[in-house]
Amino acid sequence: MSIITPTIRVQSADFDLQAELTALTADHKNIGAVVTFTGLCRDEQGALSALELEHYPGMAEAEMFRIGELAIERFSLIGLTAIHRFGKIMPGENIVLVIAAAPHRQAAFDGANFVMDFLKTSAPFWKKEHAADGQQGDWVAAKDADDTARDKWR
Amino acid sequence: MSIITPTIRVQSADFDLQAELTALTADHKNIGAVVTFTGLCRDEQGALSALELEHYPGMAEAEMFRIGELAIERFSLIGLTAIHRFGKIMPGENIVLVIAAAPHRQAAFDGANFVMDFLKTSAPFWKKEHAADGQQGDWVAAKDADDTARDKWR
Amino acid sequence: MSVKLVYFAWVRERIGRPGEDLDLPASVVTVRDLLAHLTTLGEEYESALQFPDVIRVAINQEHAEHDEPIAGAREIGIFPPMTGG
Amino acid sequence: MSVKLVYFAWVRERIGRPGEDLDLPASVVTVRDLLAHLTTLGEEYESALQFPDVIRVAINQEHAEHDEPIAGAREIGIFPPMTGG
Repeated sequence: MSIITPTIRVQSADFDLQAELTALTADHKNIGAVVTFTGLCRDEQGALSALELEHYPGMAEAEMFRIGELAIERFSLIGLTAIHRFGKIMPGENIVLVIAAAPHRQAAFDGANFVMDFLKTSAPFWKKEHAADGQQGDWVAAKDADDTARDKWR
Repeated sequence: MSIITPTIRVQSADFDLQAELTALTADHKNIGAVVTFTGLCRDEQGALSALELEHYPGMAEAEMFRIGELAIERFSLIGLTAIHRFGKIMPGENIVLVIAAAPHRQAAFDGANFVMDFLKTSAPFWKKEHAADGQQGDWVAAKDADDTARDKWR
Repeated sequence: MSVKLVYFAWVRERIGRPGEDLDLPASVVTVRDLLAHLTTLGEEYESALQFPDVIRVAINQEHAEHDEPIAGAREIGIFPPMTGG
Repeated sequence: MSVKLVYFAWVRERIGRPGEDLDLPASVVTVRDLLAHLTTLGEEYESALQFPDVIRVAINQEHAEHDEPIAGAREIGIFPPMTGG
């Protein structure tokens, strides 16, 4: 069995889900299930004009790679891609993409879900809100619910 | 709050994930999470040349619609698409697509997962295997694991 | 009572046709009665329905339990457990 | 011991710079010692690190607990809880 390595990218540019999916599944005939997760910027009922995503260069990629490797091993994934954007992101725009491929469906669901839960709590990214009136808003506070979601994988 | 209706299709043609995703998310600025599930035909280590998908026309669409409505209500989804193919499908080709959109990630994951679990056990589709040596193979047997997966939503 | 029956997958293959219109005797009340009645119609039906517990039935394109009455059914689908997705 | 410190998000904003190279006294052994030491450097540090329990630290770009020693660290990142994804 060949060693599967996660595909990890941190970038300001948008990503193309279909292109990433094609790259991940090409040349694999034993993939029975692919789950993709796309996280987008909500407009919070019009209150938000943008999110500013800050990250720790180097560590962000390294941490995502560690999370990806854990998911591949734990769920026997055939492929895993995780891409996180940084910089200014408008409502409706993409923030994060995770793709997990596996022979069967539950492993693909669990793999993508696991990566998102750990990405939220361990990957060094921070969100700052820009209000619709142009004012710089607050840094988004970390949620206990995200820690709880992560801890379900213990 | 407007009523969300699932988009359901049963077709022999392939589907385009990106086009379906765009159609589902257009004009919604409050979607924070989109999960897609794609089910593909595995080659079973070269033993399989194709799957033949039979369905109950009319009931297949109706049952998928019922499952979709349940998921929208249970997980407060903003959008749901489910497409199932029929006819001869080769290894590596798509069989089924589910897309669930929600404000937050767990609802999108659960919505897509729920729809797949019920689709497997309740939507009237049947798979017949064609062996790599050209012989018509057996009808795929239903798995107890699929009933168990469905019952976790009780 | 006359009803349209439709068969799928190996139920269809064993019975040897995709469906048929059938007149049912008054003694056939429930889904279970219907399956038992069909097995009396020939060995192709017997072969298809010999293990009625695994057979799934839909009345007017909605899943039905074996103890449900079939009164009012326009179309009854008979098939093995589903394996789609 | 000399170390490169990097700050992110509101820790960076309150301290007023993205990072700096700092000479640390020998008494600074653990992550917790480092955070306590920094709060003595001025009120901008105090404002950033007044609640050390919420502060996250990475040594050489890997998450570190507050009781871990910082010996051997080339780069130490100091930041609030993560909110990406």
